Amino acid sequence: MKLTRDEQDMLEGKEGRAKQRAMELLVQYGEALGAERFVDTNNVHLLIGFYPYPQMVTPRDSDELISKFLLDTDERIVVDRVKSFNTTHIWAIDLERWQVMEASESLHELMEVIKKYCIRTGVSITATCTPYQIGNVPTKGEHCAWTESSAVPFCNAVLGARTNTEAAHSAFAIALTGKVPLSGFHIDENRLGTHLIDVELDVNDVLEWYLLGYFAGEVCQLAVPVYQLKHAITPNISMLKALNAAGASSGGVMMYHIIGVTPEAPTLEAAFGGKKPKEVLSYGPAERRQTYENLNSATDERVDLVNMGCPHYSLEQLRDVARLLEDKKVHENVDLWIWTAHQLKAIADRNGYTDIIAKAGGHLLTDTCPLNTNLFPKGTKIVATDSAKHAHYAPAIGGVDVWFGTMEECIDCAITGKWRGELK
Amino acid sequence: MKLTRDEQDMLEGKEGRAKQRAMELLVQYGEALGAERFVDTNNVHLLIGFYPYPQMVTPRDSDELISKFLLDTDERIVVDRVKSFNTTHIWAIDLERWQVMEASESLHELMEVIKKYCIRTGVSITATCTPYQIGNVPTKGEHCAWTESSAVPFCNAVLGARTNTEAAHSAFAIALTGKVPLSGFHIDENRLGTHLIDVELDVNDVLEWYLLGYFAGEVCQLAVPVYQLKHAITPNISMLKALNAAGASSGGVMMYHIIGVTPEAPTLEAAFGGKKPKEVLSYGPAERRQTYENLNSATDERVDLVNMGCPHYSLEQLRDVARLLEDKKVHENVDLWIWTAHQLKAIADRNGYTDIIAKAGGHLLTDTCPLNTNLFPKGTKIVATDSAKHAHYAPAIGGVDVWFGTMEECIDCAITGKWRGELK
Amino acid sequence: MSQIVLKGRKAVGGTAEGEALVTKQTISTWGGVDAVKGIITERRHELRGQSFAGRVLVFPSAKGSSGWSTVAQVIRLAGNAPKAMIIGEINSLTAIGAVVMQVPTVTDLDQNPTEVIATGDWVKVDADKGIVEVTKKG
Amino acid sequence: MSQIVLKGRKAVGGTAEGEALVTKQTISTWGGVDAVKGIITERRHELRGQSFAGRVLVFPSAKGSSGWSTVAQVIRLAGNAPKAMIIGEINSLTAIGAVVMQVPTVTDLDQNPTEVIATGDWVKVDADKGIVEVTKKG
Repeated sequence: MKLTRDEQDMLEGKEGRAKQRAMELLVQYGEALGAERFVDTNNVHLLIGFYPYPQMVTPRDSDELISKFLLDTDERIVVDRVKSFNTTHIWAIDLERWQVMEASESLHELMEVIKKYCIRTGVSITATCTPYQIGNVPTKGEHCAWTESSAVPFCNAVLGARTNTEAAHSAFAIALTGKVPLSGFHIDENRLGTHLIDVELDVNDVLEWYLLGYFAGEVCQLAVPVYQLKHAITPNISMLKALNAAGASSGGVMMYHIIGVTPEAPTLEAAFGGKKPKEVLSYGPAERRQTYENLNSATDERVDLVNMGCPHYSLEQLRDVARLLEDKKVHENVDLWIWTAHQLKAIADRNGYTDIIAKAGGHLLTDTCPLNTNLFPKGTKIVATDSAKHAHYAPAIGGVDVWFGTMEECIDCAITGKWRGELK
Repeated sequence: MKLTRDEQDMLEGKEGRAKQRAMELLVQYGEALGAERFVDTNNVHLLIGFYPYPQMVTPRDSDELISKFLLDTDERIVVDRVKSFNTTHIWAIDLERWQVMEASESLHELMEVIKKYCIRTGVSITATCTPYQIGNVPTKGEHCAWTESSAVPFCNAVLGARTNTEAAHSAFAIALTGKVPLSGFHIDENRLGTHLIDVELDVNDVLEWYLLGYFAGEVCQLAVPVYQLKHAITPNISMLKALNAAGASSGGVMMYHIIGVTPEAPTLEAAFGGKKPKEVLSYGPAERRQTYENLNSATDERVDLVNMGCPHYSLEQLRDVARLLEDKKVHENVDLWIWTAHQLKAIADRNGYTDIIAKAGGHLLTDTCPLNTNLFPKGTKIVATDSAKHAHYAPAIGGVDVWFGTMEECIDCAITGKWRGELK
Repeated sequence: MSQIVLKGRKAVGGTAEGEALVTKQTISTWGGVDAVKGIITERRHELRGQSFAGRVLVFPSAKGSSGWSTVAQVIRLAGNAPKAMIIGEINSLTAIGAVVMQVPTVTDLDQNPTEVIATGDWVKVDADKGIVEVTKKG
Repeated sequence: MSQIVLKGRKAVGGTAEGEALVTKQTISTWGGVDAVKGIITERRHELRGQSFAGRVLVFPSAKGSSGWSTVAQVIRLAGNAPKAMIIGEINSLTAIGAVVMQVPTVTDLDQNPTEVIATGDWVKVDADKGIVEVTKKG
């Protein structure tokens, strides 16, 4: 890679060992990517509080811990301050209600250690998979370095900013140095559409956008789908969150276009950069039905856990779910977990949503991911969810079977203890 | 206006008196605008908790109160549920720290009455001038109805969504019915640029974007400026917040384009829709200097109040201001008020920013507007701020003189008690 | 005494007449007007310190804050409303502001009202017909 | 026993050889792999239940979660790393994942590796030179 003066200085250790180690990793990373140079960024979404195999995480000295797990070295490197503005992706537990999750005291202690580290080094403890819902809204064209596969397409496709899916190690090194390899979706030509998807159906609610995204991810994998909607609609943030999460689960859709909606696709020509689509696919009733079947892995209608808010629920979804739960009681055999960001819970608290959920017997949880390894309630075998992302991952992560449906069906299930959802 | 069946039904009272009264107001409003029809919206930013003349607000029955002040009638109308997804703009006081502001007990009681009303009717108590920082991020092309003049250009220009500057009355009626008159920036042709501004200078920080926006507002008033940057930069959310707030203070800039940055302006041709600019203006050193002078109304360097976070500080600004205050003490003659959204304060709390500010002797305040009538600390004569919006309004609202400068200069002033800012 | 007739369209209906108060500058009611005193307070505004109560307010449009109609309503409740408003180019703020101020308002005139009308002229507004009759002062 | 030579480029340097484990499906390590057991766990994945430890993993690329390198590192620490990786089209997740897995990795090959190589083939990877030698099974 061709380095600028300041990059060379960091690599040579002139700005301290932490930046040097970060640059070493970034040069290796950039070379693996085939990148020729770096570009500056001041917007990083970090993954620093999440350890899916806590049994592997022994050190309790935070500098040693972060050196080992994020700077990938046994050397103890002390970080002064991270350079870039940043937010943080989910942590390992709800930082306040970890006992509801039956998380261990030692995992909680680990989180406290990392919290102190973050405060010292200038890392924002935002703890959400939806940074764009809590104040990190990049500008079109802004070079970012975001973790979280469902947030990345929001950054790229919805806002027109630019990021690859960064991982824990790359994001931390980028935040330390303010440098990201110029590759992938930072480059104009890689952002152009590759596959045209003719959407024959009316996609007018969150479930429909989940199904469309899950279909597209499966058929497009790492490509850039272009959605042509037969029935024009401008999806809102809740719907786009669904599309993004689904496409990044069945596939790795990190960039897409919706003709007439997303900022780089005023027309079909613009979306494809004047080129022809590599493939033209149709999304109709058969594809929709098959996608729904793919997402539903359960057969037993008695549900143990209803898990909602994956990715973290929006303000609108919090309002809607609270309305559905008003004056209702969750069935005694069912746990109801609803997830959002700590910051959005602050609104839910004021608006009485948190009280309504608690009164009904559910839990409003924050900071971590409902897909967190080994943190389902003990004995959970059947899960119901309104998230295609959750339905995709939960079987592999928790060894459970999953029902997927609408928010209304999930709340009905939470109340009755039985799954009665169906594709309408 | 031409009404659809459902609109006609509402106007005839078939969906209750509240929606009927809202439609009455909206039809009058639409006719005043010269609109021909309505368009649907599910995204409203309401102004419901703000009463700049609380002495005029007598009723304490919330239905009577809202009927009088938002539905503009002496009839007592009971609202069941508002229809649209919504957030709320600032309220009259910090809902928790109102005593710091020396607000009256009766104003606090008024807020409690309205809070209960909001919870009952489905109004989100978000209480911020920056809805886009707390989860209300509209999609390009989405029809919205937002109050708050600094938020409107974020919706229009930055995100490419569509809104006029709604006021308290119109926004409430729109939220009740889900209908907004199709006029102004909801219509393609009104979004095109009118004035070209050649920006000769490097605009690379918040202060520079404030100055540029204040200049543009003054010369363009209600027009649609198109910024052509000689030195390319992608401004981030903090910078755009500054541009938007300034342009909506000296003028009424509700839509603009930055060529190569904002979503409707990939090129100069696109920004102007192929037409010629009505005017071409240059922004150089002389314009910058004059704008700075216009914003600075103070001569006495002894400052009583340093007021920051207008509009509500971003996450990045909260981090930066906390860094500047670390281990510092605010001067005994100075009050330091820093404003943000309740939800972002939740992050500031976790990250230790709130503690740092408190330890230094400052206050981190939320929910209301630092420009709130009559709520400066008693005896305040000279105010320092890093906000051009604040510098614009504070003299008329509080009868004070204002220094305007950078965040660093404001914190220096808070610590030393003296204004030492200058245009560099 | 010369007379001029302007033709525009109704924004809010009704008729009224009175002495004109004219500005070529946009107005922000919130943060630019003291509603209870009924005067303009914006620091660098050409009408700073002047009262619009009981006069016919002629101005190009609204700028600034979305508090426009909130303050407009208080202006009315405090008894400080103008007799009528003539607005060069109506926008969302002035439109709902005029509705809640409940005064006859015209806009979209065939001549620029802030150029044709001067402060002190006598103005008759028939908003229903969209007609403004101006009797020049002196 | 037929031999095939593929030419690509180094992603992460080093040399290694071993038996191939090939999939035409993308892999998500987080939520699709048990790092401690070293097996693929994704519900509808064609390699579900199979172990990549000590083999040469041949796959088109990463999909899914940004937890890729987090899990990749645990795979290494748990002693379950593959001997080498051959990646059809490297992306951000597989690039940093290969760096922290610390195994020889090649990409951008002149033939599609998931078509040319079959599970059970013996594969020699010289990542520094970007060369892959495949000895077909049987």
